[in-house]
Amino acid sequence: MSINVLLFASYADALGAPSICVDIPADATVADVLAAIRLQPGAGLLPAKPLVAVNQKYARSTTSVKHGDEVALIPPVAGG
Amino acid sequence: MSINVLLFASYADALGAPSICVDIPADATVADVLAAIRLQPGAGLLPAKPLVAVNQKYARSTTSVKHGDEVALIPPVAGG
Amino acid sequence: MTAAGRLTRVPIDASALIAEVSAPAHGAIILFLGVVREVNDGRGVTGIEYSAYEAMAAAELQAIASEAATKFASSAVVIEHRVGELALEEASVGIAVAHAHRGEAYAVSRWTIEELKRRVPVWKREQYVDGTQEWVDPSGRPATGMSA
Amino acid sequence: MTAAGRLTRVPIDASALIAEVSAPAHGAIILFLGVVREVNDGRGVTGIEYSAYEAMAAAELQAIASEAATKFASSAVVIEHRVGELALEEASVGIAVAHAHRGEAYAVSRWTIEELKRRVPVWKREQYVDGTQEWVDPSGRPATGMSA
Repeated sequence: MSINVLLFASYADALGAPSICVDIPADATVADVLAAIRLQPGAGLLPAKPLVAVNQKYARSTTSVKHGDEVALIPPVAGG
Repeated sequence: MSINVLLFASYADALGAPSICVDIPADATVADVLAAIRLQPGAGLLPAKPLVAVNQKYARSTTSVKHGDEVALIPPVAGG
Repeated sequence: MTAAGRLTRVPIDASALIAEVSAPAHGAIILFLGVVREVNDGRGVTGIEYSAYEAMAAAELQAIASEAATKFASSAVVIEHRVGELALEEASVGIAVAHAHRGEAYAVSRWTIEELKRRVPVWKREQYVDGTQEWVDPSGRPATGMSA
Repeated sequence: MTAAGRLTRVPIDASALIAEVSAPAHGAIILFLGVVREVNDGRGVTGIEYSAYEAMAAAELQAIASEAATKFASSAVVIEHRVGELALEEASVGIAVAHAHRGEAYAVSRWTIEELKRRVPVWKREQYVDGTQEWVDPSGRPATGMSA
């Protein structure tokens, strides 16, 4: 299946877009999403283990990702 | 010499006035002022050792009191 | 560096205090407000009258602001204490502090209010729902045994 | 009990935040403002652009306010984080807390800002006096090695 991954701040700059579409297996996890992103141009600028949110909650690499989930890469936060 | 002593809040209520005039020796100290105040009607309501300020600074019982000094009894403060 | 302490008879203006400490060098501003609340020591309060040894209180407020700004280098501190009759939810004291960093700003703010409560000659007479009123002694002892 | 967290695109109104947490049960109100300062890590800053994962940031801000109001019982907490282009001395975040007592109010305020900095997905790009700009990584690592 294909899934849209939201990108922000320095990560959006690195990959040159506010979101990218990647192909992942049907029973995928966050780790699969990250592996797919690694294949994209500019992904070399990302850290080894970027934070990921699934449906607006921080996720682990083992968190499952289903069709329709909202997935986002979260750069180091700098609010306040 | 006679000296005017400022009173505030509960102490002014106790002695029934915002200030009282007391007689003290010429080479007096804060302790002498307190002893003179003890003779005033209502002074029994004061604590054993009320705080005293001389010229707007907290004083000790040994602080000297000269003619023209501004002397005040300071009830327990309750600002803020 | 800004360091000011004073008494006021008019309502404390939070925005004005914030503006007074604001400067391009500061990354954090903290405003503390002490406000009249409806209950103290279990008794219903309807209002508080604040009075002060005005000349000495103003001098102590200024001294505390200056000491705070020195003790925590490069901080800005403005203190206002109100006197007169205050209703519920009105602020009796406002302390605005600013510092490059928030850790120091919190420390300055806390130090300033504790110091104010320890040494500024201000007194409050609480008015209670039952119509009585009493001078408050924060030490917990009755101020003089009198209840006017 | 008041507990609200949200993003805003307009300047943070300190007085409005204070009014929002004010209530007769509270004796202490603390407003924390994080403001844009002219220097960061030794570099001259002229302004900061804040951006956010808006839906998640708003949800996290609301969650932090609710957690704070629960963790420190009977406190009121309102958090506003601004996004967009900010000039020097403008507030990026405002946190108003109220509690019966000041000790708890300071604790709530401090906990809330630290939690916000730890988990709310907001980013800032600093603009420097030399015309460059850079995403800030508070962990000290370069965000991606990129400098746009």
